[in-house]
Amino acid sequence: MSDILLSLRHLTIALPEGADRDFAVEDVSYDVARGEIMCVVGESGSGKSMAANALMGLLPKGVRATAGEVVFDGQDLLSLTEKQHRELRGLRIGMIFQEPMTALNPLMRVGAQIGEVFEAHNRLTPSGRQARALELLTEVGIPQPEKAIRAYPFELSGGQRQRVMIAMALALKPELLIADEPTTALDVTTQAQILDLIGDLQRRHGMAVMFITHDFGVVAEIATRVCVMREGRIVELGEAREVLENPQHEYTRALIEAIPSNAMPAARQVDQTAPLLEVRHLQKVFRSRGGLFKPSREVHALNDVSFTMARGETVGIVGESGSGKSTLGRCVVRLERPDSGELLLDGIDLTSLKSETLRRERRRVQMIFQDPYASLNPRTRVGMAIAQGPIANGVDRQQALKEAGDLLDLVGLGAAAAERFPHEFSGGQRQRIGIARALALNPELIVADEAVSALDVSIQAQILELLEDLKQKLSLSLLFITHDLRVAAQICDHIIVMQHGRIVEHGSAEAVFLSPQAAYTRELLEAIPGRAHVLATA
Amino acid sequence: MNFFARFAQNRGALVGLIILLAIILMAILAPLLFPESPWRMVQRPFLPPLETEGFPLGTDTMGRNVAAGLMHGAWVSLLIGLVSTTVALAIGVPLGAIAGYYGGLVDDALMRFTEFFQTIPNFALAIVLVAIMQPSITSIVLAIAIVSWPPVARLVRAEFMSLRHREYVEAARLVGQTNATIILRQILPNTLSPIIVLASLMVATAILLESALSFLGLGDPNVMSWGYMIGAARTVIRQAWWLSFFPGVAILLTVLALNLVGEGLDDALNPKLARERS
Amino acid sequence: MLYARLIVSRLFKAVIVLFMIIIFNFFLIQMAPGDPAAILAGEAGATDAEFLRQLTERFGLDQPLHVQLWRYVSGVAMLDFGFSYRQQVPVLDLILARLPATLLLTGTAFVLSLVLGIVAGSLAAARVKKPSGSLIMALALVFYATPLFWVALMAVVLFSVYLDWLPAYGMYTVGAGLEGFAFALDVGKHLILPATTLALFFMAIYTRMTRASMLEAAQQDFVKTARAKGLKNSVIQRRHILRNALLPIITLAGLQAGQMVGGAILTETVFAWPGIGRLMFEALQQRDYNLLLGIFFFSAALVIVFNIITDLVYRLADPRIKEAS
Amino acid sequence: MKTPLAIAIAAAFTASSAFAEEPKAGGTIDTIIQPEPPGLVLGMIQNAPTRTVAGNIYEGLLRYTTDLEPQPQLAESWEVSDDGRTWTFHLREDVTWHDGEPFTAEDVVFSADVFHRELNPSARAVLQHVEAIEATDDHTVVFTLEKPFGPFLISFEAGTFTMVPKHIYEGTEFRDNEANNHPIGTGPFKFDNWDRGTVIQLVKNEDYYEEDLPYLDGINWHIIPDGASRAVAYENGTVDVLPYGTVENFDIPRLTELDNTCVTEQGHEYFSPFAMLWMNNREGPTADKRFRQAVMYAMDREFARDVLWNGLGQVPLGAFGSNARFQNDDLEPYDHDPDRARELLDEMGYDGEEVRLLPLPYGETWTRWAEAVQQNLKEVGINVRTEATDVGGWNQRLGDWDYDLAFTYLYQYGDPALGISRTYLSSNIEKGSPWNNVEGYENERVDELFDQAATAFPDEEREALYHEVQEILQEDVPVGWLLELGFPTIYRCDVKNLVTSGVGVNDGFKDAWLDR
Repeated sequence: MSDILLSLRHLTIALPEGADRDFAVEDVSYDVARGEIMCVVGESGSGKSMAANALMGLLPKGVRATAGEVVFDGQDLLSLTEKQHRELRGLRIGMIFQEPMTALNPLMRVGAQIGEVFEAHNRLTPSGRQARALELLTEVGIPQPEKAIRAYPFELSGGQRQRVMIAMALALKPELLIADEPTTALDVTTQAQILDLIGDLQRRHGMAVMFITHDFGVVAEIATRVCVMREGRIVELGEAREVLENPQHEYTRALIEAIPSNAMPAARQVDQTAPLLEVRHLQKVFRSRGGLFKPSREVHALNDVSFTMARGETVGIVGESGSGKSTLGRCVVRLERPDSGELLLDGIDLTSLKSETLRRERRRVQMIFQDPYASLNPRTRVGMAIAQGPIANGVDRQQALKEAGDLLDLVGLGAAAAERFPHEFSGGQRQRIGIARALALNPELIVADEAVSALDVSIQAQILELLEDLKQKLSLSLLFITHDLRVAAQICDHIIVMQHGRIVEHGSAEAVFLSPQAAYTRELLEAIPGRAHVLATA
Repeated sequence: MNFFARFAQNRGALVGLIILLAIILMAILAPLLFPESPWRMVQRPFLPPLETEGFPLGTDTMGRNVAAGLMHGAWVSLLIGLVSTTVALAIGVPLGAIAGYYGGLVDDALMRFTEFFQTIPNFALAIVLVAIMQPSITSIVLAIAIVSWPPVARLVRAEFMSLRHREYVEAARLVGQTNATIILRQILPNTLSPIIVLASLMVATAILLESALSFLGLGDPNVMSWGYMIGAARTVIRQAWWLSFFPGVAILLTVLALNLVGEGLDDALNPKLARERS
Repeated sequence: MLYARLIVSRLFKAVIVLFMIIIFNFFLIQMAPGDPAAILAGEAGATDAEFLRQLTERFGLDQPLHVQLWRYVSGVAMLDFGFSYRQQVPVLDLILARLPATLLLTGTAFVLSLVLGIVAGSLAAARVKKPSGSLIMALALVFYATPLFWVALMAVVLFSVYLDWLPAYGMYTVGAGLEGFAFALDVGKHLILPATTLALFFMAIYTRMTRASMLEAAQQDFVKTARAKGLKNSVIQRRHILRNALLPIITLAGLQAGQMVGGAILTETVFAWPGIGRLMFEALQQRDYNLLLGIFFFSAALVIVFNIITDLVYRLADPRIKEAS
Repeated sequence: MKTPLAIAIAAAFTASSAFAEEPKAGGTIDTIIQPEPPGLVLGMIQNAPTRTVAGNIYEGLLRYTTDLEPQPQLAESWEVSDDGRTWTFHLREDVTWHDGEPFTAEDVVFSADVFHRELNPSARAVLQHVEAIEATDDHTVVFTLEKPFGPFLISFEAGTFTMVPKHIYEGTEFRDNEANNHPIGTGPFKFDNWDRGTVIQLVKNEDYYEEDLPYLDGINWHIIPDGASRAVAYENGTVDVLPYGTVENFDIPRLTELDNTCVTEQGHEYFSPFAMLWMNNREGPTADKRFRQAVMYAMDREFARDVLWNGLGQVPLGAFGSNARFQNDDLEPYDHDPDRARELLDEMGYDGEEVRLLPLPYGETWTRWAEAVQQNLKEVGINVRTEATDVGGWNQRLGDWDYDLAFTYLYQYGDPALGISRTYLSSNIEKGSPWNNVEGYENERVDELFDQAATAFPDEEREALYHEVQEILQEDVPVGWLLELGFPTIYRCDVKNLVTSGVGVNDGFKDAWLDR
């Protein structure tokens, strides 16, 4: 640990007035040595990215470091002028961000954007810059780099864009690479590739990496050392292996435990003879509407999808983005209309229902949505949001509001919550409200579309617990859509794996998870970060 | 932070609000301070401002009190601005809402209709409409409304299009709410803030439009509006600068105030942007 | 190829819109009280039934409406816009004679307002929270809030009458017999006041829009990326923020360019600029139906052309659009 | 208010009466035409701007002094038979058209008997009294009337009775004739160029038959749609002459105070524009004579003249203007007397019924005037609502008699039989025109008197008849008599000899010259 590249000493960063707390980061000290990967772990709001932004000089307006120092190779970065700071950025410290979709300028070609790094530091001739850009693109493993260099960002996939970002960050061989949640927005298989790439590059260039993440799986995958943060303070700091295996702090333990493990819930006895939902040969093609002189384009979202689920059963639909899993869920609740095939709920074909009948039958299938911030009308009181369904279905207003209170009790928020507005609740609480709303109509089937994906792991665990609990109490039938096999394994009786609109594997949770048949399922499983560690500790 | 605190953070908006309130006060006090008709010829024509007691802003070409005209005009200008904006909203909001909510062919048809109105230059259409209906308060208000609704429709449509796939809207559909309820209860309330901001700017534009129409001689001859005052004074702008100056300033201030208030509303209703801007 | 297909499809739509506009305006104008024959007769200060009958018959106004409409529409299909009742000259000749003046005026004002507006807007965005930035915005707001015709009047009084720097009206010095460069210079001098007046209002719009758009673009993630590269602030402003901020401005400018023809009515009237805006107002007052319809047709066509140009420019500016719609 | 103008006018008179100087040839005059005329072929089009421009291209048989005395023009001399029915005109022999063809008696017969009978309503009003027109030789024309017609000799002004070339128009569809775009006359100036929306240019007719005339090389008629810009054009020296109606009245005092600026009210005697208030005699409160009288008492016409018209013009006594022949001076005037107006309204039991007032859509002064009248009427308790219209709407509403009160002004054309009787004759009640007996006044005795007076011979007999008719009209008030308008022409004092006839600049540039 003699070769310290970066050293944070008692760093305190103040938030602007009116924020929910005074300091983003308070009295934080840690070192990053050359050649190591330091993982800074925390949930949203922990202040884990703030130190990185401070050392890059990229703090948002109104946020500033008020105490402590950030020493990089002997220099206190906080005391640098903007010009000095600028000369450091890109040259000695590179950075990649979470959202590859928005982190690249949509109007510039990839090559030009990489070239800019050299331009900013007056390196190379314009043609030399392009040649280097091509080399870099090759190094980060972009297919057809000659084409990619002339491409615009929108022409690349998310993983490819993240590779471009990495190429850009590495262009001048910086000593420190800051990676701010670089894989969070990616599919699990892509995530695995990017993690591999970063690890690989780090080893080859021998640079230090400060890797910011919320996912202990990722930590297990790549970290040399780890720093766990909570509400702006460090709760635990140490060698990665040590922390993972023997977490000292309660919070760290909670985080590690919150990662769904391989422990399978006991398979329940389900009466398979009376199927609640029967899906037969479902087809759905999305067409971009062509004009008079415009060709239309087609995407096969659902391709001959058939399965059945029994009453009281929980079925998981797992797949990466573009697999058609969400379309399937939306077809089941009839937010989309399938092109052909049948959806029999208790023998009634949902696909054939017309508007007015459909409106009346809707209560039988309800949905829990992904984004707790978008799924509640910001201008409707929580109680009303829950009662709206029953009211629309003819229940007396007073009665409906009273029942809404009961439901809020049931999901653990208390009846008093009914009078408040959604913005007064946290993400996890809102998801509880969403669940209460779905329950208000006593549906026969609930579709949960990525219901926990947007939540921090600890919250995720609580919501999964709630769902489990409700399943028992109310003997719910649940269609659980997720991209995360681990989550599915935890809560589902059966799992359906989808790829490109088709079902590639269908079986009991245990079977799919422990002895996958399809190659794609295996690929998915292997891509889960920290799997090796989980398996080891299991 | 509450709404007003956020609004008041934008100092310009506060100034705008104060000016606007002053103008509204002028409009309210006009009949009390100047109970006589502003059309009454009460003094020698062309009295310059501040020279004769009781005529702080002088008299016009026919010896009418400019101060009285200005105060009575405040009422008319504000009224024209408000009513025409209301009418424009009454046309634009439902059209935009229906187009944005239903999409598809309905949207296509309504948007073609909207585009059609946007293809005829605004001001030209307003002139033709007033000329056809012959100038009166009603025709002017209608003409202004008819040329100013398309942006409303477009805005509301865009908002509806982005909101109709929001999860809470889909949730409302799932629980069986009717389309009408969803449009009115779920989506519309969430589009109000941009509509309010736009409306405040439309009032300003309407006042400008009315003055331009009056300038071309297409004002209502029975009401004293600022536009009329400038239009009537333009021929004597060389002899009596104050005749077009004061109403010109009044329009400027009102439009300015409305814009400032609009910005303030925008800030207050979209707190995220406000922090960047102020 | 893609552009060709786009243009063809847009032109096809344009024809339909223009057709609708003809019909709409045809009936709209019919609703106006009075007819061209009565007005012409009225101007003569004396009339009798015979005179009115002659004119009405000559103008074809004695025919039923649907016959008149059919005649007009089939004429337009052959690019025959009929005769101006009042001026006794083919409408097309009148419009084509006036169109260049309007295009020169609005074109100059458009370019002027766009360039100055974007420059002022970017300056204001870069100097947000500084006095200079606030000053630009305050000026823009004042220009925006001032009635166009009022500025025009004041400008004439100041620059033509008191200072005598610039001609107050008209498009060229009548009777000077200038040619070539001298003539262009003369027209240029005449253009300054009306173009500036017309540009001020639109400039204010672009300034405000540019600033808002740039502040919004500055929030985007890629700006952070650019800063992380170590790029200079000025380069970021220009290459990353401004370029992205221009996209909504292109759309707005496309809409405004068409509307400027309408806005030019006031400017053309005050400055005696021989453009079609003024011609339109006169035609309306004279109930010169054919001429008015012709002008509406052309100004709508202009709007459509501008919209198509906007679309093409947008496509050039934003590579993403090529793929989608 | 009135003084500076009065001095200026006085100065103008002395200037024009003292032109002992030798005229200089050369120079082009810049002036203004407002609005842009629809065309330049007089006879086909008779509106004011056409008359003003084309009056310098075309000519009539006669010309009239500012006292409306007939002068030779294309006709060298003329005589009338003792019974007043046969008029013989002897034409000049050295006249050619602008295209070089000679002007002959055939042209006169064609113009009068064919061209004007077909196209020209104001000429038709005279021609209805004409039985036959014959060319007795190349340079002699004889008009035979059915009965003597008092105003016959005053009808030959160029604007009303233009001579048009037979060789160009005969046998063609007149209105479609190509030559309409390039008018051919006999006048001192030839058409050169019309840049629509900008300028109409005339050039000197080098072959003009009157020796040394014209002095000017040409005339540029600028077209500037905005009144304020027109004033600026004069101020910054671009134009030298502002014909009447080209600048707003409010600008006149300021402009006349400029250096080297003269103004004259002369040159409109032939037209003598007379502002009137139509009052609908058919229905509503205005159908009551007492109401109409009350309106006359309620209006402050002196105020309107002094404030709105800068003291120019004259408040008329009654139906006959001061320039009109046969005016009766003994009538009782309607002075501004609001109390008398209220009394009359009480007497008739006016109940506050709304009265609609249509202003004349011809510019700011008229709008202001309507506002003043509205205020005058409100002050005596008449409930007036102004309804703004544009020219088209105004024409239509008057033509349909859809109004209660409406502003207008009419030309007097030098003789009551031409310009005055048309407003009061019941035979002249016809929908569709805003220029006939729009008020709907019907009085048999008035009809009779006007008819007799038109054809009575000699003038003494006409005078008696006209005096009687004025007394009846004064009592009945079929229309409101507002003001005999003074239309000033403003010009640089170094433009000499500008107004020499009763139609002013309409044919005035013939004699004008520049002292530069």
